[in-house]
Amino acid sequence: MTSNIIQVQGVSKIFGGLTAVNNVNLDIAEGSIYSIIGPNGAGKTTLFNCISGFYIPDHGTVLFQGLALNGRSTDTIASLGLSRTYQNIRLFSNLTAIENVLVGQQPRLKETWVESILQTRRSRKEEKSSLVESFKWLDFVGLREFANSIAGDLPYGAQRKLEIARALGSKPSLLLLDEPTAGMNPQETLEMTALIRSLRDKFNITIILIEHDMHVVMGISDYISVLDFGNKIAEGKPEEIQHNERVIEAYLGPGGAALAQKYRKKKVS
Amino acid sequence: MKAMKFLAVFMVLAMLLTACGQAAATEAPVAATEAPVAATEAPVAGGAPEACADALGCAVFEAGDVIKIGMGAPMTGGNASYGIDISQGATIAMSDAGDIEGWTFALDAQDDGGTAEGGAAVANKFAADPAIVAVAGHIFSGATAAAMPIYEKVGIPMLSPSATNPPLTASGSTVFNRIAFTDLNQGNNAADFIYNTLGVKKMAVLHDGSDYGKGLADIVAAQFVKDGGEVVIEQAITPGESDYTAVLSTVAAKTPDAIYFGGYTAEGAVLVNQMKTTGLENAKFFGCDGTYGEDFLTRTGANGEGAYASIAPASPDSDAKLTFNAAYLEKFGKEAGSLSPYTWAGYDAAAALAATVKQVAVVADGKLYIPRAALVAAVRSLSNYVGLSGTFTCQSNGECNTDKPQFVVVKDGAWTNAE
Amino acid sequence: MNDPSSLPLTPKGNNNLQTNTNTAAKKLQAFQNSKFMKLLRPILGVVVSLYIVFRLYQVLVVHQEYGADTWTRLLISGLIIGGVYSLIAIGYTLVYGILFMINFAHGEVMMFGAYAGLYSFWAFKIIPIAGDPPTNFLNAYPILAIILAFLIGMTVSATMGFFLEKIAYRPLRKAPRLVPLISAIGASIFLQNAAMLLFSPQLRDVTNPDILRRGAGWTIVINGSNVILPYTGVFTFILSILLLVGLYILVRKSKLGRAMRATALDKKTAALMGVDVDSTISRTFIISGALAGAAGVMWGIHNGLVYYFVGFIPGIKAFTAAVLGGIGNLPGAMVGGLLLGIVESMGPAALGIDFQLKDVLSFLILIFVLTFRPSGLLGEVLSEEKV
Amino acid sequence: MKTLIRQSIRTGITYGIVQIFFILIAFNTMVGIMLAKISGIKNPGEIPAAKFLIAYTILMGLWVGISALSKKKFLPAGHKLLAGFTAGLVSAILVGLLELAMTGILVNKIFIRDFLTVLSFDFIKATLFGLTPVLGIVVTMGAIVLGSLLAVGLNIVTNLNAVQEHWKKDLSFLKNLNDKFQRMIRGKYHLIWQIVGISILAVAVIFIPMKWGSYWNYVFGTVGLYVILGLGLNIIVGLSGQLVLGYIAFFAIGAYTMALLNAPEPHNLMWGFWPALLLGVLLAALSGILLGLPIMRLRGDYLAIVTLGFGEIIRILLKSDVLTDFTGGPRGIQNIQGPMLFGKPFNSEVDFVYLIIAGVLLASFVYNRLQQSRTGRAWLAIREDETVARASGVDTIKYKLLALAIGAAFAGLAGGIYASRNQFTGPDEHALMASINVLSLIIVGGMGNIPGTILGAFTLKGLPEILREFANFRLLAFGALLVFMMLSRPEGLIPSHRPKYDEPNEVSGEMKKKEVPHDQ
Repeated sequence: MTSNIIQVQGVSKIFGGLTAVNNVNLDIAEGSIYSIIGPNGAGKTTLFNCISGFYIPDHGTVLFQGLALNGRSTDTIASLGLSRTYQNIRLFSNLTAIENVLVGQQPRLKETWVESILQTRRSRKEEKSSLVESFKWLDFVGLREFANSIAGDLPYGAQRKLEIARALGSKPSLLLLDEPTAGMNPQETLEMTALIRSLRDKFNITIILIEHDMHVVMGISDYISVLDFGNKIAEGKPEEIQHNERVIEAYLGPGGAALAQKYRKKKVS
Repeated sequence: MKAMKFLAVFMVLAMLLTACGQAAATEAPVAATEAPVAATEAPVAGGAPEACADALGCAVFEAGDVIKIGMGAPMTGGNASYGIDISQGATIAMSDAGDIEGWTFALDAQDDGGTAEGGAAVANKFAADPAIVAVAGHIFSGATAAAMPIYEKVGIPMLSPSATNPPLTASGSTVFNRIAFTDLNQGNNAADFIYNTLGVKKMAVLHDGSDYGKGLADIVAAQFVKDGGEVVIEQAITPGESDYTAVLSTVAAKTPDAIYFGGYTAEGAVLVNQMKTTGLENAKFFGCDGTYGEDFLTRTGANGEGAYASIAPASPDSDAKLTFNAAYLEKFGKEAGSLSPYTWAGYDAAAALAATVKQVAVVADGKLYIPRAALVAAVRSLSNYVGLSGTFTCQSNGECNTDKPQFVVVKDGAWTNAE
Repeated sequence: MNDPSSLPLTPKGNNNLQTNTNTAAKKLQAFQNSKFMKLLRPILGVVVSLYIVFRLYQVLVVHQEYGADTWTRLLISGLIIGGVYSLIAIGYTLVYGILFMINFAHGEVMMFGAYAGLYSFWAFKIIPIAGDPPTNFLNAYPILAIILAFLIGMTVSATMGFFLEKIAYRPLRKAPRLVPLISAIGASIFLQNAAMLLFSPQLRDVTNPDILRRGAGWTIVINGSNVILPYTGVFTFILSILLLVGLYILVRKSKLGRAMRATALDKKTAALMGVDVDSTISRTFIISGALAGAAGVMWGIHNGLVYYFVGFIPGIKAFTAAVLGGIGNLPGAMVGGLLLGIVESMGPAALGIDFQLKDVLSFLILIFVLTFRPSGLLGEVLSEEKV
Repeated sequence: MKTLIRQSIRTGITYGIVQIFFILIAFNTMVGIMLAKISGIKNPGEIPAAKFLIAYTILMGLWVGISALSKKKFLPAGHKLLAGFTAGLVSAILVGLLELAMTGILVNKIFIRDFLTVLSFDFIKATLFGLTPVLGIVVTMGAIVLGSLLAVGLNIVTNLNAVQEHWKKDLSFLKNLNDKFQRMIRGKYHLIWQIVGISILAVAVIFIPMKWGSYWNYVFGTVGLYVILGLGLNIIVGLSGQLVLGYIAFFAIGAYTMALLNAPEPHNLMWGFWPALLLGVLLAALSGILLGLPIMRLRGDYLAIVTLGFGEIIRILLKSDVLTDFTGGPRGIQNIQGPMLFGKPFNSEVDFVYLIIAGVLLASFVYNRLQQSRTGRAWLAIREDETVARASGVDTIKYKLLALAIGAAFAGLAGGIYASRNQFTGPDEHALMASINVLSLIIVGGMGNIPGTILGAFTLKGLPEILREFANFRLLAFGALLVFMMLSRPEGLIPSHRPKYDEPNEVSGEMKKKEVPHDQ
């Protein structure tokens, strides 16, 4: 996998005085699982928002499949095949689960409102196929039996999965997951990890991941970038990151590296 | 599939509504329960006079029934004061009207909100009520316009005290008549009076944006210019407010000798008061029959001195009027005319209708017959009826109050003749 | 998980190809769409401002219809009416800031305040005071009478505000946002008609004490003609400013104010922090009611006309003002109110259009402002995620 | 025990105040007159006979008693008696005090009517049943207490609360009925049932309007028009979640298009009904888009106030001097022609009912199809969370404008029919209250569903007609009922449901939809 599906080139985002993201560059290979980690407030979510078009970067550009995304409205970007989930779950909570997924398919449907009224052969066909597909996605995330229950009433873990199902509805080629395992118990976390991996393995969806749970990150990601105070302080394969002084200091504070050494020794002996 | 759902509910509710319909009908004192509906539609057999032998037929009253005069008026909402006041005036007329061999009169005042929607609803309700023989109204022109065609079908004559909208009488309706003062000759005469008698050369014309006020103001302005005067500014104010200093200031900048205002006392009084604070101390205020009344005096006090108004020629304080005022105060605790300038017209409309009904009513074997067609004709041919607010003679188009207006001015806190 | 082959995804490679092709057209269209939206507003802005400038030029330079004296008069009346608007607007803003609901019946609360003021003045007029010439309480002790009138008016309205919230709104805290609005509308209709039936639909005149005679005032001479600065107007304006400042201090400094702001931010947390949310909310209603009452009494004193419908139009205007300044923002409500008042009085003259259209003008200004600052002039102060 | 007494005292005070209010607005005489009419007296006059007023007072007492005992099912009879009696007594005392004051006014001949307009001496005498003051007061208080005791009695014999609670709890019998109906037409014999249903409906629709008189036809027609309006506004508010308060402006545009193209004054164009109607619909839709464009960024109540402004602007312009020559100004436009159908005039009340029913069916059809389609889901997504909807690829601007346009088109349709039915339209037809009425009806009925809208229209436009007998207490009652409905059923008379999707089996892609309850 050599072609880069998305390139973030010198992106900066400044709120008032504070520089949330500072001149970050990312080159993400297609079909990889790419994690962005860093302490709280490191600007991870801001970076996500810049990529998915919620924010317009103050400097730099984001190229998706060679296309500059700057200034594109979020719905255009979504229809280009880039979809995302949210740190604090944002479902259409008064709609049923299946309807959520159906909405996710919007960008791929061609039915116009006139057809909706007349229910032409084409629109019926489209409606049916999208419904079939939605059910399959629900199946995939394991929410088949919840299809017709109100999204807001689902258990927490289920809501996270449903959000992913909704994101998949638009057949994305790039999926941004913002803390997908936040607040999950180990069991759920394992399921989620497996889910993410299978997304890549089975459907070749490139995944960018914000995650705090290091087991998950080290477990599944091919490549990792570390943000701290808006700057990318490191990137590399998981094991490289594990031993990177700056990263450890970013997490444990100055002198953390030494600490970590000791800790490892103890574990060995 | 889904369609069935709402169709079902739709149907069920239709049924429910009919049920309500019947409920209301029995609950209401609708004469339908007494007088056979058929009697009003087709000529009745037996003792019925041949006057009933036409398409419209007769309204038939058993012994003890009440002859009802309808009135559609805004009883709620921003204009309720007109409806309530006029209906109160008419109520007194009903008790003064006496009876026809024991059959008494009653007023059935229904709320039409002054809008076409309400007017048509009320008209349909009256049309469906055989005990309604005539309608003193409607009060507002919009409601009247929507109501006219409905009364036309069933032959219920109207006599409106206050619907002044000129086109109403132009549409060739046989049932619609009004004793409201005709804008046209009031306006023209007023303009002439201002130009010739008062010698005003520069005048500002204001109105309240209502069909009445605007209609009048436009006529006055046109005539005044024709006479050779100059209308320096014509402005509309937003009724219902009570601060017009802004518009008055702009008027003042044009330094008119007089201000003509087409509208009602509510705004007129405010204007007169605020003229004093906006550099119009020396301009004359000239109102219309809408701004005439005791209320204007109390509300303007000293500021009101020298304000003019044009009114229908009736000796301002005939004995009849005084007795009415007393009765009104006694019954409703307000000075007559303090709610609207149309109290007396309301009385006149109802009283005139009652009188006309008396003319055409026929009593045969214990029943009272009121031939509708005859009644319609009789109302249209009303002549020299002397009321509290004027003397009425209906023209062929239904205008019943076309005399030359009389001009009055406030002198020492009282309305006095200006000529 | 079920067998992937059945899943609706094309294998690697032509996946992105496909997404690209079937979205190309859409992409373009959506792109233009957003471009168009971006351009629309500036164009609108330029056009409108050009027109305004042109009209101003016409009126002020070409025709020179009105002299300084007229402008002063307009400004005066604008400021006065604006002061009253701001006072009512504050009531809306307070309630909105906490409950995110339009208290549609606020105008009616004000109307009852106006009636209270009117009736207390009348009552004082009746009370005779011996002396030579024998006078009445109203004119013997005018200051006291006025203070009493305001106290009565504010009490009445405050009580109404309190019960309004208790009966019509509190049970609907959890309901969807539109439900309290409809309940408020119902309450408004009810109160209007209640007033009509209680006090008759007659338009009443407020009899002021002689020191506040309507029409009397200080006279200033501006280029030859004398402009009158009415006592009632000055009184109204100063009093409303004082009340607004007082309220601002209350909200910023006092304990209650802190509680109110906390409740506005986040009811749950506020409750956890020991703020009694319910009582805070009803106090808010009491305060906004009291302000409306004061506004009502002033309305009576300055404009002199009170009837059951008197609250409706000022209510709408005041809400417009609140939105104009930025909902939930106290200074905003004040600025909005004054701006609205001035636009209404000076706008038509300045643009040389009919006074009948002054409401059109003020609503257009509102639309114009909101198009460029979607959250009002001074921006809204709402922290809770709007549901 | 103590709490029980305290509660009943509070109830007593509350209802005492209510009764005082009723007396001060002369509600008692009005009810007295209605009682008299019901009992067959033809002309009761201004003030009814004493017996009817006493009956009224007893009824009031009954009310106090009932509400004092509500939510107290399982009390021993003694306690019920105590509670009812205390409440009754307390309110009786309050009313008694009022009447004492009124007596004072009567005796000293004070003219109080400048302040409280109904308190004429005759009225006071009547309120005291024409007896001597003391006796009158005693009788009143006695009547109230008697009434409350009556309530207690009733409560003990028939378990009144059960009935009352049930009645208050819901009008869900409608919903049940509806569900039964669903099961019926979804069931095995659904085809037969549908044929039966449709034929019944057809018969009803064709014959009912002929049966009942022009008055109820008119009311029914008005309700129908408001159903169309309600559905239109439902698309804007209920589905796409944009709170629009100036909706009636689109109605006005429809009505005025009809009027200007189809009346002798002011232009005498006489295009005929149908083209005018069509153009009205189109213009309304267009104006919806034009209004929408600049304010797409606005949300919630900012949108509300701006649209409210838009409505007012339209109304004021229609009646302003500037446009008088074009729109007829405040006079409005008269003699608007009715429709012709196959060369025959089609404009009697009955015909219009048919026309309106057709309009309602069309509107409901369109609404229904849209609601269930991709478009409808896009709208719902926007209502739920605009940002996320956009990020999931919904072109929010397009869909919001679409909602405005279609909703406005419905209003235009209703407006056109309305104008030609009344043969008149004027600027004051389209005031703010009208918009508010439409908004109220969709929320009272239950937002976002057709039966709800229909029921809401019946409630809000039918109710005032039924309340006519209340004369000028009508709107008072209306306002009170509005509040009451919101308090008792915040989610509307018929709450919304989300459709239920089954996975279509590949062979015959017939997808079925059932209802699942859904908390709005």
